Amino acid sequence: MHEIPSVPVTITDIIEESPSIRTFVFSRRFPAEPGHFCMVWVPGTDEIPMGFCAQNAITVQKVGDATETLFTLSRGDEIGIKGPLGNGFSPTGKTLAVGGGVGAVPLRLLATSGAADDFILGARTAADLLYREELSRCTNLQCATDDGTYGHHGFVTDLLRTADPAMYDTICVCGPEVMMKAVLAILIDAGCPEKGQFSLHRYMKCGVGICGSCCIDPTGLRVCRDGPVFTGDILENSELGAYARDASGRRKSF
Amino acid sequence: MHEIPSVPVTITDIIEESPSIRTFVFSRRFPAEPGHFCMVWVPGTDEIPMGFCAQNAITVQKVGDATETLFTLSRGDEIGIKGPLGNGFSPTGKTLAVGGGVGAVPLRLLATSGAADDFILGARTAADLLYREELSRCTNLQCATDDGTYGHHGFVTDLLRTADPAMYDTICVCGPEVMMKAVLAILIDAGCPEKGQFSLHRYMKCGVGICGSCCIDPTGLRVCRDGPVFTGDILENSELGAYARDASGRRKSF
Amino acid sequence: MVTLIPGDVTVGGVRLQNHCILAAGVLGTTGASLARMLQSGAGGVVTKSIGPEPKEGHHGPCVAVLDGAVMNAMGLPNPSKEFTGELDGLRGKPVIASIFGGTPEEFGEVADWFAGRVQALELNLSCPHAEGYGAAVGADPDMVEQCTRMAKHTGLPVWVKLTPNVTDITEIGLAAERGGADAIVAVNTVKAMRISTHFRRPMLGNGMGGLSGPAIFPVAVRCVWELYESCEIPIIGCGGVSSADNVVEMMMAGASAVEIGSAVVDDVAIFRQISENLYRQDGGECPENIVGCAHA
Amino acid sequence: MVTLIPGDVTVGGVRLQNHCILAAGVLGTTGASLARMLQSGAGGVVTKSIGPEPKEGHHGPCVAVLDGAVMNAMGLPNPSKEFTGELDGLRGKPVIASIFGGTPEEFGEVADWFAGRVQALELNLSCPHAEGYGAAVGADPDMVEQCTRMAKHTGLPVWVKLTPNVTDITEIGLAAERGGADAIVAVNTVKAMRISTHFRRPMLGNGMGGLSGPAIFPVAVRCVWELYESCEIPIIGCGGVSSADNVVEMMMAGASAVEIGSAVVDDVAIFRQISENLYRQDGGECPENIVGCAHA
Ligand SMILES: Cc1cc2nc3c(=O)[nH]c(=O)nc-3n(C[C@H](O)[C@H](O)[C@H](O)COP(=O)(O)OP(=O)(O)OC[C@H]3O[C@@H](n4cnc5c(N)ncnc54)[C@H](O)[C@@H]3O)c2cc1C
Ligand SMILES: Cc1cc2nc3c(=O)[nH]c(=O)nc-3n(C[C@H](O)[C@H](O)[C@H](O)COP(=O)(O)OP(=O)(O)OC[C@H]3O[C@@H](n4cnc5c(N)ncnc54)[C@H](O)[C@@H]3O)c2cc1C
Ligand SMILES: Cc1cc2nc3c(=O)[nH]c(=O)nc-3n(C[C@H](O)[C@H](O)[C@H](O)COP(=O)(O)O)c2cc1C
Ligand SMILES: Cc1cc2nc3c(=O)[nH]c(=O)nc-3n(C[C@H](O)[C@H](O)[C@H](O)COP(=O)(O)O)c2cc1C
Ligand code: FES
Ligand code: FES
Repeated sequence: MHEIPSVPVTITDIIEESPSIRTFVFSRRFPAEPGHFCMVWVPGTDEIPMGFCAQNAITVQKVGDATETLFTLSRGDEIGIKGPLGNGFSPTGKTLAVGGGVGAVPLRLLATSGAADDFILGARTAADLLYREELSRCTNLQCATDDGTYGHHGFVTDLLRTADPAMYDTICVCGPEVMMKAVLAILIDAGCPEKGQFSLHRYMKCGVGICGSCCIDPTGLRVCRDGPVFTGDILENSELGAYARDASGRRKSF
Repeated sequence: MHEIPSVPVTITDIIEESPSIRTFVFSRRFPAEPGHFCMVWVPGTDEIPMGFCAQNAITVQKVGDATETLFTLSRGDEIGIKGPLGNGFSPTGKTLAVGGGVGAVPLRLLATSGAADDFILGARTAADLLYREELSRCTNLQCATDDGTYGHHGFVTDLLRTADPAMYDTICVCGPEVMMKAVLAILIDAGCPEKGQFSLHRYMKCGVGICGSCCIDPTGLRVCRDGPVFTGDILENSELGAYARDASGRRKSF
Repeated sequence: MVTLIPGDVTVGGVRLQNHCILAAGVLGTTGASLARMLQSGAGGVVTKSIGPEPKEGHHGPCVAVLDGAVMNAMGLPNPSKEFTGELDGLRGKPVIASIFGGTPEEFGEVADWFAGRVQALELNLSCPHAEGYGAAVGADPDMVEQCTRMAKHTGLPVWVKLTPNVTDITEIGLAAERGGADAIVAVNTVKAMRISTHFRRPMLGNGMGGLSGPAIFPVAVRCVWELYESCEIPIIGCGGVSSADNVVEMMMAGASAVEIGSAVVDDVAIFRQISENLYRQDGGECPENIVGCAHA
Repeated sequence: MVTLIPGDVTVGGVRLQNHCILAAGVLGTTGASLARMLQSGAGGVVTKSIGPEPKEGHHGPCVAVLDGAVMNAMGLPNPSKEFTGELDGLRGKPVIASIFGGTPEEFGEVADWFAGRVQALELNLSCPHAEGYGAAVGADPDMVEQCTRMAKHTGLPVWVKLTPNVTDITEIGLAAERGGADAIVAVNTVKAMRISTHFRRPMLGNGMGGLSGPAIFPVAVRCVWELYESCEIPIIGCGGVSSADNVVEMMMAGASAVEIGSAVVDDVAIFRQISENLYRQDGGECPENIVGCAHA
């Protein structure tokens, strides 16, 4: 049993991606591969899971206590990073990335590492389209916004349907649960759920595979350790899109 | 901090060297170099230090509880061996070994490893001359007995004096404390105490350098870890030959 | 190495598939996870500790993985009564419900939810980092006796899990025995703390935590030994077990079975791995001859 | 890493050369060995525990070196009064005599032998494997208070070394404080056992032993933390310290200095090594600002 340290890092840059989303660049690179995440220790507040958007950065959406405290930090402040954790994506062949909202975070590292050929990026509105310019440089990027302020007026699933899943060997997906559920449905229809690699979010208390708070039904697999990335065939008939457990372990429907 | 295990070994052979001295050969070789020792666990009785006379053998003189229990063991019985421990001899150039009584034990491994050119072996009486035949095969052996039943009638020191210490680069010594003290005196007289490498015996409780029961005056060096082998210059004006501490730490004069 | 003849074992009123049980609070939050651990070779599984009210647990960090140890302060997060639903798919399986409360009455209340749903109850009288629960109750022999007695009303076998953080663990073991316990589980985590020198604050959100994993194995073996010398009921050894030889060592100290928690950090397949090394049809010894044999 | 400004420190009435003291019973059997440890960089040294009668100690094996831990059952071997002779060459040096007894009177008797010969006394009220001594006395607050008071009659500063093997260590710390202790040393070894599965008997001759080394560091930090929250007198942290960062961590938990024992197994030059990493004239912080700072 070897130490999994929470490594102190200094925030060297903060990029305002949108009013409620910021990227924190830190002083140290971690050997993170696309889809890996870390547990971010916000001293005095909490430790929460965040995907690596780069080997030295995370992108955070403000949603509650810990993320709010993160938003009060400035350059020079310090946080603890425990990671890289999880299994990550394992793309092979022609690869499509499908990201929605902050789900774009782990896919960015996939794209910048050169593993994603095409990218479908969705958000509520134009201002929330994460990393748009950067992604357009390293992938063939298509966008969708719910309100039509940029790209396709509608959902990423509309674009996916026209893209024809059969063309791809791997489809890496991360985004809101309903979106991922819809993408999975498309892949099942197309007869290739196993091509889909879905990065899941579940309530994580330990991040290292011991506590059991992130386990999904019906397999009992741990999102933090056996995941966060699972192929679509494993997620068929799973809790995906139906419910998730909260901090106490109670089921909450989506 | 890594485990220093007491490895169970099976006794495969017992050689009666004399009525009160037996060699126990065991089922496993240890990477012992000349002068290394081990802590021998005699389950239910005690754990005591013994030199390696070979990488898979110890030679034991019956003197008390634990050694008596050892003498009750037969082939197929098991003991625990923790080792190799200690620093061992570090002979260079022309090497003489001087052994008295069971002090011959660690010198045997020196001789069989080819490191000893000449060997002076002493004992009370002919029957107690340990490993005589074997040593005569791999070294130029001279013997001395107190009672004159074999070789020189007198002490090993008599032979050493005629041998001229100046001829040797290294003189490895192990035997009764008074003998070692006398050898040291000869080397000091000859102006080369540093050529002498003396393997000491002190009461050892841990064998790994933590408890302090084997420390010698005035350096405070640990016989079990910094020793058991010390050069003569370090032992000049030491407790060697004067006193040693018992199990409780009280000084006992020789 | 000493190996055992394989086969079912019955300990403390529960028929187990082998001697190694998943410890409470480790991968025991959902029914699916418990089922997975049974499929991956656990001889039985203990649930996350369930209490009278839902709890979210402490703020993070909740777990620190150290060299040769794990430190946690989860804070007993649990969905309370709702958890019984998790067990629907596990009827008849060797599942033990871990429960806790602040009073004997609360223990009784929670115990009742599980009647008919599990093979036994394990009373968590030992969590070292939850105010008013766990060890706060479990260091008091009278309370232990009363809580045990209350849980026994369910008719289920009752296992009492002890804290090592007491002056004399045998006093608590004897209290459990008096209360009618069917087995003792020894031990829960050792009260501990680490501080991040960089951040100048404890590594865990809660400050204090409980130490588990290889570092506490010698402490757990000692507790099992002491209890075996003074109690009559079977003992289930827990704390730092991570190899087949560790299982045998616990048994020689007096354990009839063991629980394993932290070792899943190294490998979730630990139960299968241990079984492969622990059991031999040929050359394996009769487990009954091993239990407590080092006391001879 | 946090570093400290070098310089002498005075803790519990003793002026030390640095913050790291050789722990009792480790390389402390002879005056020469103690002198060697001072020369190799120890800030102060504690002797082997000395009692009212000479003792040979337990049968071997007395020490087992494990992965990340040491387990010992020496059985308090000591030459008794004769030991005072060992200290002749150490007048004026930062030497602390560790003493033990079975009663307050015995503590008083042994304490008297050391008046004028050492800088302070450390009461071993905590050895977990000596019948009738050590923790057998040290788990009882009244006894601890009385023993402390008796030792204080010598006029020497008195440090009281506590056992972690109690339900509430602060109770014992407060008893020492009431008895007039000048400092608390926390902690002695954790009661433990390992069994050789091959030989089917405990690895130590005595059966039970005390665990020390890195494995108990989180337990020791916790004890120091708890004592710092409840006691006024300085605390000397002991248990598993093996690096400069460990020293800082103990200090942040509330220790004014530390004792180091088992780490000498890896390297007898550990004190020099730690000092080299711990102290910086430039960039070092004031030790007083570090002690207890994690409680903020
Ligand atoms: C593998 C993984 C990767 C993630 N990557 C990112 C990312 O790159 N960017 C990003 O903005 N968010 C990411 N999240 C979500 C992020 O962890 C939560 O938004 C964050 O924990 C909220 O913490 P809070 O204290 O601010 O919110 P709270 O007020 O505590 O809770 C708000 C909501 O956040 C979620 N949440 C809270 N704590 C946790 C937790 N410990 N584990 C999981 N979810 C929690 C719950 O849904 C909760 O209802 C990721 C989650 C997971 C599991
Ligand atoms: C480095 C070293 C190497 C040794 N090599 C050999 C060897 O190769 N062959 C051999 O016969 N003897 C050797 N000895 C001596 C041997 O350790 C003792 O004879 C043995 O420990 C006696 O144990 P006992 O229980 O039979 O005797 P006891 O009845 O316990 O005591 C008899 C005497 O043996 C000595 N002794 C006892 N216990 C110890 C101990 N733990 N450490 C050191 N001395 C002890 C004491 O002088 C004691 O007075 C060696 C000693 C040391 C330190
Ligand atoms: C993350 C974690 C959560 C735990 N939760 C509980 C719990 O809810 N109830 C309980 O009785 N013990 C709990 N424990 C203690 C374990 O069941 C076990 O007693 C302890 O970890 C020692 O065993 P191990 O070294 O094999 O992990 C928990 C331990 C860990 C590491
Ligand atoms: C071999 C050995 C002997 C010890 N003897 C004593 C002793 O005589 N008196 C005492 O108070 N503590 C004794 N201890 C305990 C240590 O002083 C210390 O409290 C303990 O080992 C924890 O510190 P460490 O982890 O740095 O070793 C001994 C420890 C060891 C390993
Ligand atoms: S968060 Fe603990 S097991 Fe996944
Ligand atoms: S025998 Fe313990 S230090 Fe040498």
